[in-house]
Amino acid sequence: MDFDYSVEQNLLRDTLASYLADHYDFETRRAAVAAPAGWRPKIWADLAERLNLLGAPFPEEFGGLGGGAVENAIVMEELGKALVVEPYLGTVVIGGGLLKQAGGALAAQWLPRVIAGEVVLAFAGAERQARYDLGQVATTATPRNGGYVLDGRKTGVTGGPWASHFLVTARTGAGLSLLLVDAQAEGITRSDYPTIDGGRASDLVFEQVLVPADRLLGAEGGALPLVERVADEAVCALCAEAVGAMRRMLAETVVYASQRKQFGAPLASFQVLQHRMADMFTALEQSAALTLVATMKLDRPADERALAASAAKAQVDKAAKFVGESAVQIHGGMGITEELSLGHYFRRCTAIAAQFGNADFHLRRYADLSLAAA
Amino acid sequence: MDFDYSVEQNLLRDTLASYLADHYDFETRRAAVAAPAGWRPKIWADLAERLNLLGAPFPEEFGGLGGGAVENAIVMEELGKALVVEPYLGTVVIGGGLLKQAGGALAAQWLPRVIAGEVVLAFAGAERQARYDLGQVATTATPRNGGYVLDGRKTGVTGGPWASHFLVTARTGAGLSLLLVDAQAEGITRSDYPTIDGGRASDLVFEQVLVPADRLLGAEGGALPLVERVADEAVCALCAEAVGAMRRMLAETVVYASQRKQFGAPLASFQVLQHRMADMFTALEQSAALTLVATMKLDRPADERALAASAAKAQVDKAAKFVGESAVQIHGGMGITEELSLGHYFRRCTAIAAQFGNADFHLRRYADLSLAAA
Amino acid sequence: MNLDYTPDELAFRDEVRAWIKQAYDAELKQLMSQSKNGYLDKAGQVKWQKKLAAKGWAAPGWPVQYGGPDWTPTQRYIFQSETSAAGCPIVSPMGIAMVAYVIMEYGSEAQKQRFLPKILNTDECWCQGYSEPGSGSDLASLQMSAVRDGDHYVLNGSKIWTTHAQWADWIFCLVRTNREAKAQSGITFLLADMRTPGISIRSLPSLDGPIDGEQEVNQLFFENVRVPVENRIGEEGLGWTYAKYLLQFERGTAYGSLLRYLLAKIRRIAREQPANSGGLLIDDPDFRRRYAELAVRVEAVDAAELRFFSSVESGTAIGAMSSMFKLVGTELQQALSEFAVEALGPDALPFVQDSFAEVRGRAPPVRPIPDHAAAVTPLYFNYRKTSIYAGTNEIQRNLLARHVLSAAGVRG
Amino acid sequence: MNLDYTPDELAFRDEVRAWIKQAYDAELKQLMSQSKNGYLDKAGQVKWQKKLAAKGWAAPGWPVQYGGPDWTPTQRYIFQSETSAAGCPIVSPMGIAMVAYVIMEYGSEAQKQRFLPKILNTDECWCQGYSEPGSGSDLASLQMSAVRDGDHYVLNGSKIWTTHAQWADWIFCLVRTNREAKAQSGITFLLADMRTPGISIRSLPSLDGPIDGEQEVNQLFFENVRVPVENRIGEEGLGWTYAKYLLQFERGTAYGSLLRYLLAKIRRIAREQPANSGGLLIDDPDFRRRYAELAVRVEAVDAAELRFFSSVESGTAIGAMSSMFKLVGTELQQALSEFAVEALGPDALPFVQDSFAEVRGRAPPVRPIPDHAAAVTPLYFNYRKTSIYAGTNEIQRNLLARHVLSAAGVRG
Repeated sequence: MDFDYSVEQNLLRDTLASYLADHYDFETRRAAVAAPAGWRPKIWADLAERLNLLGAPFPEEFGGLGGGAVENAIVMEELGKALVVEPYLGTVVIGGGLLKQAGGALAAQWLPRVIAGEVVLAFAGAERQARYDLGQVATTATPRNGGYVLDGRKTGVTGGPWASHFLVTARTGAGLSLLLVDAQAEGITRSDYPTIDGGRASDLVFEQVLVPADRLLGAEGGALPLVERVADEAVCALCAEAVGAMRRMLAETVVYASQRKQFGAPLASFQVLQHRMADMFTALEQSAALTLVATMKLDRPADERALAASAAKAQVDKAAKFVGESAVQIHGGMGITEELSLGHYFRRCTAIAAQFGNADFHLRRYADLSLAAA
Repeated sequence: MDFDYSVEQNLLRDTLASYLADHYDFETRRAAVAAPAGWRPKIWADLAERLNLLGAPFPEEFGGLGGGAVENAIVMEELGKALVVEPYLGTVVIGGGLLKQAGGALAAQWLPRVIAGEVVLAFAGAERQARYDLGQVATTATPRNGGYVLDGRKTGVTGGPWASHFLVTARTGAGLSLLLVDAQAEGITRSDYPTIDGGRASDLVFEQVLVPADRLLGAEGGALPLVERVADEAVCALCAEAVGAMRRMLAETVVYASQRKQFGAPLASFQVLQHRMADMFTALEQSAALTLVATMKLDRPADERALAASAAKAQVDKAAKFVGESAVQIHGGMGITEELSLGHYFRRCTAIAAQFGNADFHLRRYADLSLAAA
Repeated sequence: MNLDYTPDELAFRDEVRAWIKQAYDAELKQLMSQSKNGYLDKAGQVKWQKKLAAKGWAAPGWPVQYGGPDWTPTQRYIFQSETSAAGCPIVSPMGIAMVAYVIMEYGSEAQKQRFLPKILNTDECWCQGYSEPGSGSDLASLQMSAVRDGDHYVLNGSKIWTTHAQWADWIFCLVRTNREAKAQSGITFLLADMRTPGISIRSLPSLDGPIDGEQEVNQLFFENVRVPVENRIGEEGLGWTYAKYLLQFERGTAYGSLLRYLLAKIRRIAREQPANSGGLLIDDPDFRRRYAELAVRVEAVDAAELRFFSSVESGTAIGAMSSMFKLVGTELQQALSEFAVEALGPDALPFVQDSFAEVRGRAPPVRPIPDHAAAVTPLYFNYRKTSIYAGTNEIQRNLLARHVLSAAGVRG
Repeated sequence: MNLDYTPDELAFRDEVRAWIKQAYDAELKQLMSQSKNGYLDKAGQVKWQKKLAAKGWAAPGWPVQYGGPDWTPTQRYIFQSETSAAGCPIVSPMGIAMVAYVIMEYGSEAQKQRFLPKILNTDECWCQGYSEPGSGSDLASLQMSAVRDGDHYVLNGSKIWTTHAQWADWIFCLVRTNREAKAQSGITFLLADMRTPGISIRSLPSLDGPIDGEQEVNQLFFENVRVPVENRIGEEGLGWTYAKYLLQFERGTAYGSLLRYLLAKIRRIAREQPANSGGLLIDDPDFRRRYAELAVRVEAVDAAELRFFSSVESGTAIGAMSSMFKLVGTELQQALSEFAVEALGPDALPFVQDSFAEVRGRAPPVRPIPDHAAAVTPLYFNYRKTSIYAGTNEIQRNLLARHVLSAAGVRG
């Protein structure tokens, strides 16, 4: 049992942190997010080319750095600290994660492109009637001419406007299947909209969209285990991102409380605020540890993996809400304005809480897994 | 709309409070509760004869004072303040309440005896397999020779060792029925035990117990509405008792915190303890108000009555837990000993929380009633 | 002791209901359904408040001599319950529920005649100049200077968190007229015309992200702003007394009915949102449990307010109990808005910048969420303010604790 | 970074499991099932601890030179997880996990040889004399006097909250040897034989209601109690330093595994208790939801402890983080015991005074509750102590806040 980062892992974190400190200051980010495009492809190119970061969790045979889930967590935590909107989660964690699981020719062909930053992937798994259940899919993929015809609707496709390709779940006769679909393919209608965290998302309508047979990930009808696993990977990555955001919110609160005076004394001298900051610290420490544990359990058998991921998401969502709300409260009016980064961390954490299952979803899943086994 | 007590109501409260101040000091109570009998029949006789208190909620035609549920709440709050164990709840609120609802010859005959303190009643409604659902009854009452033969088991009969008569729910062919049964009747086996609040309770086994036909309350098979209503009356009475206990716990905490010094300053000067006491006050004030509202709604249609009673019980249980736990915490080690009355209030509130449905039970009932109506 | 309405009260309730049905029209309703904070835009706000004024119901808390409706506490409770239950807009408090009471109590006869009728009829809108960049909860440390120059005061400094300053015709503010005196005693209470040269407004966009011109709060800058001495309330240097009077004033606002309205919003969401396990959210046991927990808290607040306000006459200050209601009311506002966001699930994510665009005749935004989800997450963001404004909840707990400790004859 | 056990660690885990299976016998188990506080009676407690000592596992935190088992942090974690998961009794901390560390660090060679072996083998039981009637959390204000008289100190005063003083052979206590010096610097650390004339014990019955002789806490009175100077730890007047060392000492106790054991108890209750709606409580959605919420909190504590303790060597002090673990650990102990009571429903009400009566061969009490309900409500009462003892949780939050503020380079 070992909770220490390796030399390589520390280097990965430091390199990324230093890049973001130089190129991702809050004001520039704020302007980029407010602009129509909503992201900076230049940053994305840097992450791929200058930092070779997009290969962090992939085997060396594909051009990756040979890491895995822990590397994703390290990257996501740093991205969380800097409020990075560029689509590491969609492209690397989810898209790349699915390709890595599927393996075969598709992985050999596409993972190097992911790592090189040539493609931007977005996961189109959610449907309106299914809430957070990724197994409830009404979209269909009908075999035709050796390929598939895709029909249906997807919602909440994070990073949809930026994607070159979508990873789409669809029902085939054999069950749930997963297809890699060109974003520009004929028959796709995309509605884009901003999200509360400064990001962009899309709703997609597929009407008679032709997908070649070699764009099927894994076996036909065999996508559910792939999707469930990658969802847990996404959950751990989001938890790590939230941990990064919480670290910043706590740090900013401590500094503010130490400097700002009320009634002739620093806020930090008031006992109720001291206790609140102690509780923020506790919430953060536990979240960070549980995120690491869940991350390290991603390779365990499905039930054990799912139990840990759901525990982490439930804990982190609650902690991030507490840390965020407390940080805003201690900042007073300043905490509510858009002018401090604090509010943007708060919004991002609110968004994370609503992605890949909120606390209600994960608590139910945790109960079902743990009390079934009891 | 009017939240003011009448002159008579204020007098009722003051008379009882003054009697208890003179005759129910903590040390004497503690000794009485620790003795084998567990209660003081002399106190009971005083309540009946000296104070004429047992008639508070009954019509004047039976010798009562013409009051109702609000009078019960006034009495119970005072009993709660003094940690009175004598069975006002079982005899007057529940027993008398059922007789009053049933009406007819039984009420005319027995209510005067209740008011005179000649009988002590205990409610035998709960069964082990039913948890808090008073409608789930396995005990049977089989018609025979113009009367009934009672068979079955009851649990958690509060005040069982002191009772002259039990009010027993049992299934007859027609549905749920309610019988007034002599405690000494042949075929009843009673196991007595102390309860965590210093009270006494019994489990009862009925084997071929003969009950005359004129001991049936209301119509055969028609007991469920009576029982449901009296359960809500008991809930409101328990809430009022808990409010009384909370008032004392808060008052004692405020005094202790003002006197006890740590680090050279009174506990009451520490901001976190100030805030905790403010929250105790808030919990108490809201509990008291909601208890009054629920009490005044006891005559409303069943669903409205039940919604208010369940809301009150859920609120009061939570509040009493918070107030009690906070009071103990602020008292430090002293709060844990048996020597202060505080711990006994805490135990009584813990018991109240487990009687006539705990918060889980009432929250479910509240949800079912309020979301059905939605 | 009883909870029943008298026949007169029932008749009044029916009158209120009937009036709302007619006055709270489709346009106002549509605006309200898109509101991120319970307010409409200025035009909508003025329209609604003038309707109330025309009916004589604009100022339930005012004494009858100034145009109050002369209601009993129960009538006020009924009016508030009915308007909240119908989801009517909040009445902007700065005029009717704030400065007006100070003018009534401490203003000159001329000030009463000049200002009160226009407040009552929303002919003039007001904003409040209390907080400053360096003085939030510690209000008495405020620094904006007012120097006497003949029959004017000359104001220099800055005010912040000024709600709807961009709509306001007048501002009431606390200024420092004496730097020698100790903090509280050098403060004066002034009324200033917002068109006076030297006042400028900077909008402060907030978390819920309204577009410019519709932001809720602002920073104000005062540069040599000349305010006639006749616009001073009472005496120079006694501003703190007037402010304190106002701070603990019964603002006629109990929280219960607003909270019940939020519960109704949540029920609507749950009746339309799918559950993870199939079916609708309203049948999901976890949702039901959490709903019950929050609804019971609302019942408790409502009962406490009902009990308290049913015995409070119009136009009286309510002291420490206002701290308790502010605490439980705002904490529940926040908890309910949070629960509403969670009930939305993934529909919490999309963000609509200009929620009134459609009403304004602009192109409606792309909004891939059902109507019941509109403005729910922004409301959650917006409501973070409620535990901060009007004295942070930490301050309210300090005040309430003082009351609890002193009620027992002891002081903390 | 990985969570996997090595083959050696797996073998060790199996060894621990096998040993527990044999050593934690039926008699101990029956006692434990009736325990109101996690301790057995004295005989049972000594029996268990001597078994541990015979195996060489009595003191996982001790350096090997004094008889510690020389485990890695992971081995200690495994040992603790396995004993807690099996529901083994708590090891009484006053000797092994408290005074022993002070003796090791500051005691004389003679003291080490005299005391440590008997502590290790539970040949002598210890109690702790810190708190006094006027000095709880504010320990430095303690007043018990120790006046030097030749080669003795003469002690007068009173100690309170003394756990299991009635079982103890020795007490370690803080006494005031100098009233002139400021609070902390007049304190001395003494070891006293409990049979010394002048020491008397008064039992303090507590909420969970144990019978006399088995109460958990006591008050001690010292009347001219003569303690040889050779029983002083270190130097006169430096007692506060030694006490502080001990206070923040890594006591080898993470909370995670105890909390997991409490969760298992709750699952057992829920598998046997009926639900209101029919069926069993374990299938009740409200129970399941609340279980999940608490279990996730346990997972979080456990993860944080695992991460932290996996890098802490034996015999080192852990500073401010111990405050965090004490906070979350005790708050969860309390929350779980409360949840257990609620899970019992009406079975929470019956009260059993002498829970060990049956074991003692006395008439078993009438107990109309199933085995799974035994001692559950008393445990809830008993656990109220956990947020009070060893520095109240308010004090722990003060300490943790200081750490959080100073870690950022600033002070509150």
